[in-house]
Amino acid sequence: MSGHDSKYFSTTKKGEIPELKEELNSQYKDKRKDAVKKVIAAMTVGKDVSSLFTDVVNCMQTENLELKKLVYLYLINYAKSQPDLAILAVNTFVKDSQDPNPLIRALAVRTMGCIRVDKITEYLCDPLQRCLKDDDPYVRKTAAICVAKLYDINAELVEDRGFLESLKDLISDNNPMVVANAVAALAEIQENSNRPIFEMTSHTLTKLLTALNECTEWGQVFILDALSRYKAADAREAENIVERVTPRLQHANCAVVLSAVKMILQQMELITSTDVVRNLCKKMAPPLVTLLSAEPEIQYVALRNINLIVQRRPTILAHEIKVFFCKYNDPIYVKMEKLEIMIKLASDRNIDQVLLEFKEYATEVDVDFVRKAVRAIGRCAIKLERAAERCITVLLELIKIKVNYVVQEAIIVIKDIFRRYPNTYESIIATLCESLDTLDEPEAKASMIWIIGEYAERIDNADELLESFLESFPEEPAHVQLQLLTATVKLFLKKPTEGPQQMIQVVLNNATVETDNPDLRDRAYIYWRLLSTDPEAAKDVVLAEKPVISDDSNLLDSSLLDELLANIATLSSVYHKPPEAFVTRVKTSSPRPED
Amino acid sequence: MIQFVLLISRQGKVRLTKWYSPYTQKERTKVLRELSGVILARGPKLCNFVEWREYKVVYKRYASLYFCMCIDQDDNELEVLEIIHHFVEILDRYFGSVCELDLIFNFHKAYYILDELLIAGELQESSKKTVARLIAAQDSLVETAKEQASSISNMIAQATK
Amino acid sequence: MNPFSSGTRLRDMIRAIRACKTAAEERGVVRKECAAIRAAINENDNDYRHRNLAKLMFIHMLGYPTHFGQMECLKLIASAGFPEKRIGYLGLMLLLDERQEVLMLVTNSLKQDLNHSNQYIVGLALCAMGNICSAEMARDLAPEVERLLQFRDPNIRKKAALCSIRIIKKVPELAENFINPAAALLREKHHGVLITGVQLCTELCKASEEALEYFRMKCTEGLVKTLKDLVNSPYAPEYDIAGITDPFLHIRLLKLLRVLGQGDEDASECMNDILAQVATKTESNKNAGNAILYECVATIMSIEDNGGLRVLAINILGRFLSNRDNNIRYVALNMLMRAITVDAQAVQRHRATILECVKDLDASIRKRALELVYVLVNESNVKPLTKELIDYLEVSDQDFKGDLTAKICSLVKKFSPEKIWYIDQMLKVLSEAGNFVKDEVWHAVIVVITNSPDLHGYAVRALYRALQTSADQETLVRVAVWCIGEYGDMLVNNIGMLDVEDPITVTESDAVDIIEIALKHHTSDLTTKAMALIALLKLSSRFPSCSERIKEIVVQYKGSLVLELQQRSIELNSIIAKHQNIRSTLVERMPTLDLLEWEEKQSGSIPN
Amino acid sequence: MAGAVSGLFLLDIKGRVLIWRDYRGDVSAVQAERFFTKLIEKEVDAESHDPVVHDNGVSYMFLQHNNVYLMAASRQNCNAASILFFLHRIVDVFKHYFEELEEESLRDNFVVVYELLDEMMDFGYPQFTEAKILSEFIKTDAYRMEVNQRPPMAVTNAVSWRSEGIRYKKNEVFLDVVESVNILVNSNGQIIRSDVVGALKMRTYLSGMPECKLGLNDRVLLEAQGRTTKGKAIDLEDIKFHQCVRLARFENDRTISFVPPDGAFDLMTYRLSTQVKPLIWVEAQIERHSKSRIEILVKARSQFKERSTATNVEIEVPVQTDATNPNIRTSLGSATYAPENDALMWKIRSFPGGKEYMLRAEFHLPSVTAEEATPERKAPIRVKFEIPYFTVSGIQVRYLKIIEKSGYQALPWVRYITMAGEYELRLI
Repeated sequence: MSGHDSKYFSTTKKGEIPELKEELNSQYKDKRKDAVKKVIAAMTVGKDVSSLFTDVVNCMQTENLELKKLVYLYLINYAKSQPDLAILAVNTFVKDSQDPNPLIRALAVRTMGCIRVDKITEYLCDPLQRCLKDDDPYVRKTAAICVAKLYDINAELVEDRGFLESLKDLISDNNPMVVANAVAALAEIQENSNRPIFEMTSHTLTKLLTALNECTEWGQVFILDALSRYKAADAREAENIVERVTPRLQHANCAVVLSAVKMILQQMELITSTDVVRNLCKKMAPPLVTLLSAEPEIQYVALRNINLIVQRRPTILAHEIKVFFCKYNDPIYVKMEKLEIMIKLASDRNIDQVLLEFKEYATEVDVDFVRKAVRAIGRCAIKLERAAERCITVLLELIKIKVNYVVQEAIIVIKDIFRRYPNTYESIIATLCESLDTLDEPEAKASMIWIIGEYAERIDNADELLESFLESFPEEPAHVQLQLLTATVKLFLKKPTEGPQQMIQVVLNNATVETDNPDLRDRAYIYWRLLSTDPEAAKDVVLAEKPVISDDSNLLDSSLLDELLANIATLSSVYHKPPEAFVTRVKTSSPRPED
Repeated sequence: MIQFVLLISRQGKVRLTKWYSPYTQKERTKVLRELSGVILARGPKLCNFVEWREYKVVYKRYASLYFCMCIDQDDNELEVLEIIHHFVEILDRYFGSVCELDLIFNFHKAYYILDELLIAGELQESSKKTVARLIAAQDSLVETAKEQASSISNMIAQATK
Repeated sequence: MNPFSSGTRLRDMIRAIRACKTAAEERGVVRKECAAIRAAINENDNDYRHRNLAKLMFIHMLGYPTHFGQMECLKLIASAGFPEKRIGYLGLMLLLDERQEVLMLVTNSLKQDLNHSNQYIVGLALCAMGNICSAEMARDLAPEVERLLQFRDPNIRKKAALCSIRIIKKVPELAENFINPAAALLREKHHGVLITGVQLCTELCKASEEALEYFRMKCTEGLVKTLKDLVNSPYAPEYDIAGITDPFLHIRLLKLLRVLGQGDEDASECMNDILAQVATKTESNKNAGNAILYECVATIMSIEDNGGLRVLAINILGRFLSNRDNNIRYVALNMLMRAITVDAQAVQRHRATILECVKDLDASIRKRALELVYVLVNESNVKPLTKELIDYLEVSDQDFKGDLTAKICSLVKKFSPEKIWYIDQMLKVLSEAGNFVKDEVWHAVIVVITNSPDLHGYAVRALYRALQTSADQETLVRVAVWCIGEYGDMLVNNIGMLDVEDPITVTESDAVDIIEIALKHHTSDLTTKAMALIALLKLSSRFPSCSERIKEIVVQYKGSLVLELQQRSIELNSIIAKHQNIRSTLVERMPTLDLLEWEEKQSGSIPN
Repeated sequence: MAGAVSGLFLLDIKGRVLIWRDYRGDVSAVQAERFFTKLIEKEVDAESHDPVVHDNGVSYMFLQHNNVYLMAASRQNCNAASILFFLHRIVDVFKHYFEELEEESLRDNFVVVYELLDEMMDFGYPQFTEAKILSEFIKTDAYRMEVNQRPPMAVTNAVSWRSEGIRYKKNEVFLDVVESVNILVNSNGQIIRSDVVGALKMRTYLSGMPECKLGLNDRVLLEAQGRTTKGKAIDLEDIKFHQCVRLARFENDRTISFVPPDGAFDLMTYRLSTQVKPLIWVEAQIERHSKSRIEILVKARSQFKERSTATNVEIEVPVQTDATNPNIRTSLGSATYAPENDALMWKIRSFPGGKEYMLRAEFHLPSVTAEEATPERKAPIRVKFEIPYFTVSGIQVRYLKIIEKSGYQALPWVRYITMAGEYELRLI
């Protein structure tokens, strides 16, 4: 069928490349420039125009800045695939790096650093050396970053040629932009090196704090991020640093604010005066709250960070829970994070209002959000003993609406509430049992089964209820099977009558010779052996008293929290994972993944 | 049996859907999203068949448009390619060098043509000429009715002047 | 005048929608338009009803709700004119389907239109019925459709034939009413009627044994002749595709012949010649020809045995398989799958080519080829084929790994010549793609290991080693955790060493370490953690010196929020702390699940 | 802690790459595109995705603007807040250049886009995002001839937002004090959140390098200066300044001093979380007369002093998505059905203080219901309004001094206005 169908709906052109080739070699400047534009346009839409390499490079020697930029762009894209031809461009680069116009000097050194071809890198050293000492700060700030580029391609070369020293010198540059870029470059190089290169001394600290006041917002972020590695000698130095950084909380750029918060939190660990600490907490609250008026994407990052901050310093936002109430038009990802923080900030004082909110959310449209709201109610119950009863009341009200996923979610949390407050709320079991046959999610089923087993002695028809689950034993997912097994053993131990005795036979049979799940079989055989060797011991083992569960399920462990707090504003703080969990160093000079 | 016919543009816009088996609106959206994801991502040299759920989808790209037909496991994939082409040729003749815009603004015409080609998900007619003739006859019935209507309204207008 | 009647033309609405830059903007335009249409509907606006419905169809196609316009279709269908009916029926087919109750209201109109004097209106009604009728409507209107199978105009007859197909599918017991009129259609000359008639007969054969017998007896010869005439017909411009007259009809005839020939020697015999002719004479340089050949091969493979024809068919498939066109290769793989039951040897000859297809760039071809390789494996070739597949596992893309591992596991289990080989292969798979392995697979690995008493030591040591390098593969971790718990004593004492092994030094505390890591590692899921707890219990008995340390670990989970972990922790703690006397009894080696018996149970041969 | 972006992608609404800039060569466009297309295909609504996602070693940070996605990909632990904010800044820069940022304007201007991406970011580090300064040396085609061939001083200056040599015949400054009232009322009628966000919006048309100093009735400042503060001074919480304001100076002595950018900018924002009485209160009653007939009664009451008047009041009352032919009557203003928002829009041009007005609406629902009727989404009532010559906080600009070495006199014009921000009242 091929061949004759291209005529339908078709608009393709043929012979584009030869045409372009011709135009690139035109004697007219304008035509050449247009041609290069067309080449870049083709490159942009993903066409392979690498075969025009020589022709494009030939257009490089030009006074026209725009044309030059386009050719450079082309080079960055294709030099890797045509390393031998790329050498042709070196002369022009070197020449451009000495152009009287700083814009062109900077452009040359910036572009050369982006061309990851070893042969070209060698030629880069001399121009780079010159540019690091250029009169124009625009060139110097570009050269500073270029050292990091070079280090990424060939670290040895950078060390051998003394670029690190030149870069360190730039920390004392009189231009704040240059300082900021030098800091960024050094921080990156340090990250990739095993030996100390960029050590933060009190001397550099002073210089950077000075530059902080004058450089651009992005530069301030580089400097603050680098400074947050600084370990103050004592409380006094820490206080001094904090004093210099606090004004940044007033910056309109939220990244500056978050980096300043990070820095202050770091130093606060050293500060001993409770007054100072209290005062700092008071100062940080308003800017953190204001972050919630930013664009939703920023709010998201802020919320993930606030989640960490309130785990370490709950007082900061203790009185601000209302700002985390969800607005109608908040994107779902913002709502989810707000909910998380509301749970963390819920207290005996505000719980009534918070519960009202959760209840509102539990009738929204988005299923995941609703589920999370229901769980949030349960988690508040676990967290706040005095509010537990009110939380349960709300959960029961929600169960009555009989929305399937709400019921299941409620049962899951109620199981935890039972484990948190034993012998307190079991009277509601009867209500829960009414929803028994609507359960279709494994976690909810497992929870309900556990409840029946655990309270078998209080539920008159516990054996009937469990039996209703037994029929489908072989088809259930493993963790429902495991709960059924344990619950049946409990029932048998508590009511060793005929019914449960038959049931335990069925279950043990199902869980030993009718399954190949090794874990289920282990559990079943151990119970079996236990029951047949020493029934009294069995009671002691299976029905052993449970310690009350704690509510710290969503608190991170302290060393991880330390690490995450040191990473505020970064991806690590967004993922709540240490950097090494998601950063896999890919040496950038290694070949690119195949396109 | 053809379960459904889809026409999707390169941009993922739906240009025609015909369902010969019942799918809820929600399922339809899901099917469209799933399939356009799979099909638009396939390279040009790969085969024209995609295995999907318990069915197969035969698709063919004409410039910016993908014609897709979902068929049973044991249907003849190569024949369905011919059916797609058959449909395209009829469209081409009807519109005179058909383009995507024709199908957008005259989507109902495309459906009329499809209804002369397939019923119940089975092939109805193997002659392009016959399909063209039947469509032309029905188009002219519509034209005649329109003319009559306008002459009547003219008459009324005249009479009530 | 209705204030919302925007009165825009269809064309303008489409333009406005196309001009939208974002989904939100489009939603706005559509909602406004819908509100205007609802207003017009409410006012019973006759003049613009057809236009509004056309708009709704477009809106519906974009995925927005249009339920409020359903009644409008019915009103248009009920009007007298052809233009109204035409758009009404189109709307009906697009906006509704068989599940809507509203559809029942159209039955009467349909009945009238099926009896209309204007054949085009009859055609519209048939088309709508054929596409969306429900079982109830099918029952109500079947007699009308049956009658229309003999309508004077062939274009109505063909529509009625396809409509009958839908009726039979919805209400199979109506099939016998259609047998006679359907048989009559097979004698028609009009291609449209013939092609739809053939399809109706094919469908009837599926629905009713009686129909199958009837057509087999009465029509086989006639159909063979029809096909013969078609194959030998002179050039017919109206039906010509790539030099072949009406390939569609070819294919439908071949399909019906297949149904008739299957399981009946006489009928098969009757069609031998024409099949041979189609198989040898059909041009294979264009898709249309290949489509016919493909169908013809399918028919040859299905009808009663005729050695000569089969050779022809297998040869065609061989040619297909070596074709450069991916479509042709795909259908070849597809057909070889069916051929394997007929002539496994012939398919085996293409093994190398098929194996290459498993690594093809094209996911569709890969999937087909993998299915085929799976059925090609037997005791004699399992080793090289498995090696090929496992090697490929390393480089295959993520989406494919799930299918691939499942198939490898199943093959290895089915055909492994010796258990040690099985264990080695599975370890490779688990280490390479453990995260893609399904539950039954890793369960099976443990079942096999427990069933090989002389390999317990070997397996546990191999797993211990594998864990050092591939600790991120969840199912590998589980299998290792279980084996180390069960056979920990053999791990630390190098018990049951095979000649092929190098001894390793593992202390009791090393063994506990590795379980503790599995228990605490953040990537471990609940199942792995729960299994690690049981493994610790076993080890506390096997390594009494570590008992105290193990108790320390276990006790940490007593307050766990995770139900299963808490329950286990409490039980284990109580056993270790208070019931040491029975501990060793509780965790002595677990009874083996009898491999053969279990497999038979799985395949369902022993009812339980 | 160091971390930079590997590549910046501009993608169309379906997630396909329009233009991208590779900064580090360690993320491929094909891989990024494939991942992203999959991501946005999963959900109908792109807004439901977390704006930061990780896949296979690469983190993707993105936002949507019109029919364009801006996405940054990184393999390192980069500063997510900074990068996302930077993406928003890119939007601002493109808007400054092309009026609107959308697929078409990117395609039409791809050369300039490349140039800008090269200047705004280097090796994945944000560099410079002042649109006004950028446009002095990177121009669109129409202005190519006037290109300034050197980098403006401002690019590396401490004052990076203003170029030297600006001249105006008439030197003027306009200062608008705008306060937005945010309020959230729950379905019990309780006010559960309320705050005021204020902004000082400036437009400067000043020659040379003017030094400005702004004086407010800030209690902290006045008290520090030992002045009496009876009733007039106010407490501002969380003040945020434009980068031109010297923060250290403010920290020291509460002086707001700055060299302003040329043209419009937000000098400062502040927030007040003191509970305010809702300026306009709205209540709604809904009566379902039958399955298909519904009546709504809405009351709106102004709770500010009679001498003030709210203007351009807009009350949005949600209704069902398939409402038909709403029949609406109001005691003041006009109301229309706005199907695009599934709401009734009640507009009152001038709403005096201390008054109450009503709206009554009746509408029908179709007899055939939608196949998979989604649960009724409970949208709140939303209100918009402006009250000129009035601020909730009582903030006052005491002086705005402008000093330039040429010594010209510049006139400051100050206006005050209060408006509704996020003003939501949940329906009962």
